[in-house]
Order: sequence, then C-alpha cells, then structure tokens
Amino acid sequence: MKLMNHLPALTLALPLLAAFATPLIAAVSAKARNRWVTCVSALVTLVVFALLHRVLVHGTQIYVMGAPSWNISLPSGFAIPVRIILEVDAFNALAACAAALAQLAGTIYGLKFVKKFTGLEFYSALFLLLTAGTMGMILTGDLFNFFVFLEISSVASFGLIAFWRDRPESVEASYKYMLVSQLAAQLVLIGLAFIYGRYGVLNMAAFSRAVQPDLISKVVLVFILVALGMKCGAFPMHMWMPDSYAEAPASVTVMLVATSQASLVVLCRFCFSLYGTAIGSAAVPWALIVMGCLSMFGGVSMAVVQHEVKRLMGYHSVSQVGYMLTAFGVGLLALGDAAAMNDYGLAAVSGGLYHMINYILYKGLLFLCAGALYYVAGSRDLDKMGGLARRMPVTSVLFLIAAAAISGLPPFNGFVSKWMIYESVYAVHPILMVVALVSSVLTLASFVKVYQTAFLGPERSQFAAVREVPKSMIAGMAVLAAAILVLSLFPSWTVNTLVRPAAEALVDKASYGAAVMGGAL
Amino acid sequence: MKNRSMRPLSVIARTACDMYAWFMVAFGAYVIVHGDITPGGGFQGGAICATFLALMLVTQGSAYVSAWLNENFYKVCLFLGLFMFIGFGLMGLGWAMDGTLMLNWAAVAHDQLAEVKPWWPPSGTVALMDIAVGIEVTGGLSLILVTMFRAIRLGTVQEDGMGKETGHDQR
Amino acid sequence: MISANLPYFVVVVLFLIGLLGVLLETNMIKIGIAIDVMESAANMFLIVLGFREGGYIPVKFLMPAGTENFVLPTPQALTLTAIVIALATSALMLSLIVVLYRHYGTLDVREIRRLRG
Amino acid sequence: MKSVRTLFVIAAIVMGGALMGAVSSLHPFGVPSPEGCAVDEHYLNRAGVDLSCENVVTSIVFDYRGFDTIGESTVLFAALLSVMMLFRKGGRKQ
Repeated sequence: MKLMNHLPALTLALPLLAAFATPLIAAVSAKARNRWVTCVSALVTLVVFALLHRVLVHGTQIYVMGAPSWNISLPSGFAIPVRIILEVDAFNALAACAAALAQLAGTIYGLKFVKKFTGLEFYSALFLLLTAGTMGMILTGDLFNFFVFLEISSVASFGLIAFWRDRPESVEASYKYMLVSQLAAQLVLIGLAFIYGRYGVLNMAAFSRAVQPDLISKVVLVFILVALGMKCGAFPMHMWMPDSYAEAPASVTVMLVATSQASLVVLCRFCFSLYGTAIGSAAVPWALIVMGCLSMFGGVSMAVVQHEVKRLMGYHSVSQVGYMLTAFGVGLLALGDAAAMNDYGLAAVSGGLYHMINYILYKGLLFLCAGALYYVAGSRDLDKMGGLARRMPVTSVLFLIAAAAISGLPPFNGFVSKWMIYESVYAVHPILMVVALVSSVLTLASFVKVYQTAFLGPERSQFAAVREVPKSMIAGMAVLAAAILVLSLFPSWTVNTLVRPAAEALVDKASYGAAVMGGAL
Repeated sequence: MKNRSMRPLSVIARTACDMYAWFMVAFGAYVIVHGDITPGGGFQGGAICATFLALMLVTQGSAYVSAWLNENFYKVCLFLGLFMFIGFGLMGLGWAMDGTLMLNWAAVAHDQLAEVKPWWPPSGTVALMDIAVGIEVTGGLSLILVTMFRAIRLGTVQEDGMGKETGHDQR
Repeated sequence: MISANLPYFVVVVLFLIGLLGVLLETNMIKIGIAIDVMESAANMFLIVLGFREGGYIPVKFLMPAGTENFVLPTPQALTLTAIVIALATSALMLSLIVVLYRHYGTLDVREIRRLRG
Repeated sequence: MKSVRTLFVIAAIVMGGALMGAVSSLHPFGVPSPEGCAVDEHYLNRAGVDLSCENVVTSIVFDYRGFDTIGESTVLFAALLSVMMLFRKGGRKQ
C-alpha cells in the first residue's frame, strides 16, 4: 500500500486543497457545501486515525517533502536534512487524533448552528484552514514550517472569532487574540532565527542532535516557552482565552481548544524531544510547575464567579491547561534521572498527555453544549436559564457526561488522568497535589452550579416553546461523547496502548533524532 | 452620509498613471516569469502587479474604478493560482504514488539540458510554481485592496445591511 | 567588538521599540505599526545572520568576476515567507481596526473594554 | 495602571538584556561559522546542477522548502477570506 506512506502529507494536503475548493463549491449551493465539508472532515479523521494505527504498528513515520522518495531524509553524502520533514511519532499522532475528532465534531455541529447567517462560504473555508493549521503545527518536524502553520491557524482563527462581526465583543476578542498571537509569533520567529544563526539547521531532529546548553539555547528556550505559553493560555497571559472562547461560535471554539493544545504539543516537543537534558537547570521545570499551579488555581477561582456559560468554561480551560503544565514540568524535572523517571516522571508525562487528550474531548463537548444552550435560549447569561433538562434531554445527558469527566468523577476518563497527575506530583511536593485537588473540587462545584441552574430548577415560561436542538448538532456532540465513553470504558487499554507509547516517544530524545538523522550518533 | 469616495487627481496625473500602470503590470509579469533566473519571483512580481490597482484607486478615484473593475477577474486569478500551485505539488506524487508531495517532477539536471525541448522549463516546478504564485498573489492582494477599500466606503453599522449578525441572542 | 556586531544590536533595539510600542501604546493603529516594527526586526535579524563578508546575491550567472562566494540563501527565503505572512496579518489587523472603529467610534484601546470580568 | 506599565518596561528591559547577551555570543557579523552554513552551501552547490535553477533563493522557496510556500500562500488566502468575511454584504437570512 503505497498510499499509506503518504498519510502524513495527506493529513495536511487534504484540508488545504478542500479549503481552496470550498468557496467554489459554496457558489453551487449550500447543500453541496455542507456535504463537501462533512465528507472532507470525515476523510481527514479517517486519515489521521490510519496514521495513528500505522505509527503504533510500524514506529515513527517520517515524510520528506519533495525528496525523490518519502523516506530519504538526508541527501546523499550529507549529514543534515535540507528539506522539510514531517515527523510523526506516537505522541504527535495521538494529539492529531484528538484534534481530528474535535474538527469533525465542530464541522457537523456547525452545519446547523451557523445556518442562518451569511458568509458561510468563508466560514467553511476558514474552518478547514484552521484544521490544516492545527494539524500542521502538530505534525511538522521543521521549525520554520511550524511558524508558518502557527500563522495559518492564527489567521484563520482571527477571522472565525470575529464571525459575528456585528457584535462588538466578538471583534474585540478577535483583536485581543490577534495582539497576543502576533507577539507570540514574532517571539517564535526571533527564537528560530537564533537557532538558525547558532546551529545552521531548521530541522527539529537535527537541532535536537546539535543543541548545547549555552546562553543562546537558553534564551531561545525562554522565548519559545513565553510565546507558546501565551498561545496555550497559561496564567499571566491567559486574558485572551475566556474572551475568544466565549465570543467565537461554539463550533469554532471546539477547534480553538484543539489549536491551543497544538501549541502545548509543540511546547512539550521543545522541552522534551528537542532540549531534553540540555535544558541544564531546574529553573525551567519549576517555572512550568509554578505557572501551571497559578493557572490551575487562578483559572478556577475566576471561573466560579462567572455568569456567562462559555466565559465560565473559558476560565476553566485556563485551569485545565495548568494541570498539564504542572504534569509536564514534573516530568521535565525527572528527566535525565533514570530512577526518578521510572518512579514518577513517566507517570507525570503520561498523565499530562492523557489529560491533554481528555481535555480536548470533554472541553469541546462542554463548549458544544453551551452553544446548544445559547442556540435554544437565545442568551449567554446563566441567570436567565432554568429547567431546560426536560426540554432538551439529550443535551443535558451529554453535558452531564462532559461535566463528570472534567471534574474527575471516577468512572470517566478525566478521573484516570487526574489520578495519574496527583500521584506523580505528590512525589515532587505534596503542596502541588493539594493545589490540584482543591482546583478539582472547585471545578466540580462550578459545574454542579451550571448544571443545576441551566438544566434543573423550575421551568421558565419563556422556554415553553424550546425544543431539543437539531439532529446534526446532536450528532456533532455525540462524536465527542462517544470518544469520551470509549476512553472511559477501557482505561487500562487506553493507557497501555495509546498513552504510554506516546509518553515514551515524547521523552525519548535519542530516538526522535534517530528517525531523521539515522542511528549513528 | 458624508461622501467617503476618493476624489480623482488632476488630469496630468491621471494620464501619466494610466500609461505607467500598464508598464507596471508588464514589469510585474517579467519579474514573475523570470523568477528562476533573475532576482525576484512569484511573490515580488505579484506584489508589483497588484500595485496596478492601488495606483488606479489613488489616481482615478473610487467611482471610476468601482464602475470599471470586474472583481471576478481577480477571483479567477486567485483560485487559478492556488489550484495550479497545489496541483503542481500533488503531481509530484505521481500516478503510482512513487514520489512525494512537492517533488520537483519536471526538473532537468544541468548536464542534460541539451536533451530537452527548448520550451521545457529546465528548473521544472520552480518556474511553474513561480508563475502560479505570481497569479495567485496578484489576485489575492488586489482583492484585499478592493475589499478593504469598499469597506472604507461603507457607512455606519446600520447601513448596508450590517448590524444584524450578532449571534443567537434574542433581545 | 561592538562596532563589528552593530547590525545585531540594531535588531535588538528595533525589536525592543516594537515590543514597548505594543505594550505601552494606546492607539490601535500605533499598536499595529509597533507589531510591524517587530516583524521588521525579525526579518532584519534573519537577513543579518545570512550575510557573508564579500558575498554576492545568490544568483549564479549574475556574479561578477572578482567575487567568489555568495551570501546565505536560506535566510532570504525565510524572510520572503515571513514578509508575506506579515503583510497578510497586517491587512487583517487593519480590517479588524476598521470594524472596531465603526462599533466603538474610537481608536483608543482603553475605551474598548466591554469584555471585562 | 501605572504599575502595570512599569512592569511592562521592566519586562522589556530584561528581555532586551537577554537578547543583547545572546547576540553577543553569536558568530561575528559577516563571518558565519563553516558548520553553520553547511546547508546553505549544499543549496548553493546543488541548485544549479540538479535543478538548473540559477536563482538559489527561488529554488529554496519553491523546491527545497516548497511546503512553506504553500503555507505562505495559504496565509494570504486565509487573510483574504477573513477580510472578505468581515466586510461581507448583507445581514441575517430570512
């Protein structure tokens, strides 16, 4: 099967080509456009899952853009790759799968959700471009290519956040996000210019072979950490996150969650696979841990006072990102120490990684449910809702699943990942676990409040005519709910076959370099 | 409503720019086509071609240009360029999937130059993609110019059908 | 030492001007200009990194007889890409500013504060 | 407000100090290290031979790093779509 060799490239080329064609197809009819985007996003999901399967069976996949053959990474007689290489290991592929599910859910949900507005040809095309940008950020193995895809996803999300352009808040949120991500993009560009000037390479694997713990590498790492920390919504620069998550249409917010997680994927890639032990001090892991704890607690404490559903969930996103940052910081602390790595390091990385996958799924589902509430109730304000459980039973059940998963209630996947994080961070310092537990309790309290206000309570007279949301919106939510249930029902299978290989691939710096640069060191 | 349209410049400026703008397009086309042998390339040439519209807007004024301009031409340019570009990239895959995406399938090595037909671009997809990107950038930049220019001419929020797309709020 | 590396320091100063502009300015257009200054700093940094003493532009057959080496081509290609990206984002940012101005009637970011709390 | 601005200035000065230190330890201006330009030498040597492309920059933009260029024209396309979407005609459909 020669097609299987080209899966990494197809993952990126398919949504790009489809996005170029979407405005033309939209000119035919709205129905054709809807079918087209649904087919394409289903196909992208299929391709990404096939890629994950291939990676799990055959090991790390590389794809060399423009070489005579897909696996010739080095030109003859030359030790450094000169072309753009996509490098997909278990970690990349797993993150790409979660992003693919998010875009499938968002596409299907969006068919009805934004149906009554104009400009849908632009909306559909930009959504596909956002998909392509996110996939590119996750899958690429080249530093400058990462910058390009970062910009694709940023530009597409600026447009999509401002989709309701007659609402001043939307445009404002878009502008805010634009400032943050342009700043971040310039920091990334300066950082990779330093890498180019110091080492003369732009390939990630070549860089991971060459990197030395000197001043330039440290400055580059700080720049990249600051930039990607901004993009994934860590505490000091989290302000854009609740704004843009709340103001974007719900179908877009799902994808924005996946995009911000793509930044986190690359952040982990930099810390573990590229730098590894060359970080050279404990300051970076501790900075990650402190940032994570602040985000965890700060996000959730700001969330409990919110009255807008999606804004509340946006602050919860800040808190959830904190869990992952803390876990990855703990994993980074254990790097280079084999005993500590076995003891708690690998568990921390697996926990953070598993939490990232879970987060994309349940947070996406929560945002879709919030969008459904907004769709039927015509209001974002939690105080104006009430008694909707009887009117929309399916949505309320789906919301319950997602809320239980985010609060870490036992049968659900959020419980497993949070448990892994608690256990591993306890080994470093008990106070970290206390912070994580308190944040988790507050999350539970906050979502109990949301569920009780919106779905339970007395029925309101103005909601007498409210019906369940249309079937395609339910289908979009069901995609994510099914994924959550699968992960919840087979926890040990998930951890052993999906998460553990991904975590091992992430922390194994030597094999990341070897996949492109060859075995000899 | 105030008159937000751009006024035309004097007749001397208009006549001079009328002629000059076409030379600009010719120069842009030159830069695009010779991208693989001289400094320049698709983006630079495309940007030069797109200045045609900027010049026209400044000198001729908005009323003249919006009456005379056909946006569909630029849309055709944009999509033609995009599909040519990614099409050349996908052609690298080949029928049997033997190559890779973005493979330079048409390149000729320097010592075999004598064997190919004179019309064949020796640098292969470099020259072809140069032209594709030139067409695309011409269309894209001109469309951005036209769209932003129209937007300046739009009135306040209530005019021109704006002001209604605020989401699902029922006020 | 300083004079030999002067272009690098110019880049740093340019970057800081842009950064402080983004952080401290209150006019939206000026913030946009500051971001463009940062982009220019990044592009200039790439170009400066790729300069070689006595190098010529990397086009083979235009090379004069006396020169023997070229400047590095990769930074120029990267800069070309980065410039087009900067252009696209600037256009989008200006459009957002136009829409914001239409909604709020001001360019001052301190008055555009509906999203609070 | 005032304290926030002071904080910004301090952060920028710290960042500037780090940048100054980093650029001082780069290679001197105009003299890149030989291993630092190995990839560029490869481009310069091979572009004219393998591709018959005289302009090495163009050969990098469209061949060696051609996928970046697809991304770049996609950014332009995305910006165009976003601008057109912001200024689209018409309100809500009936």
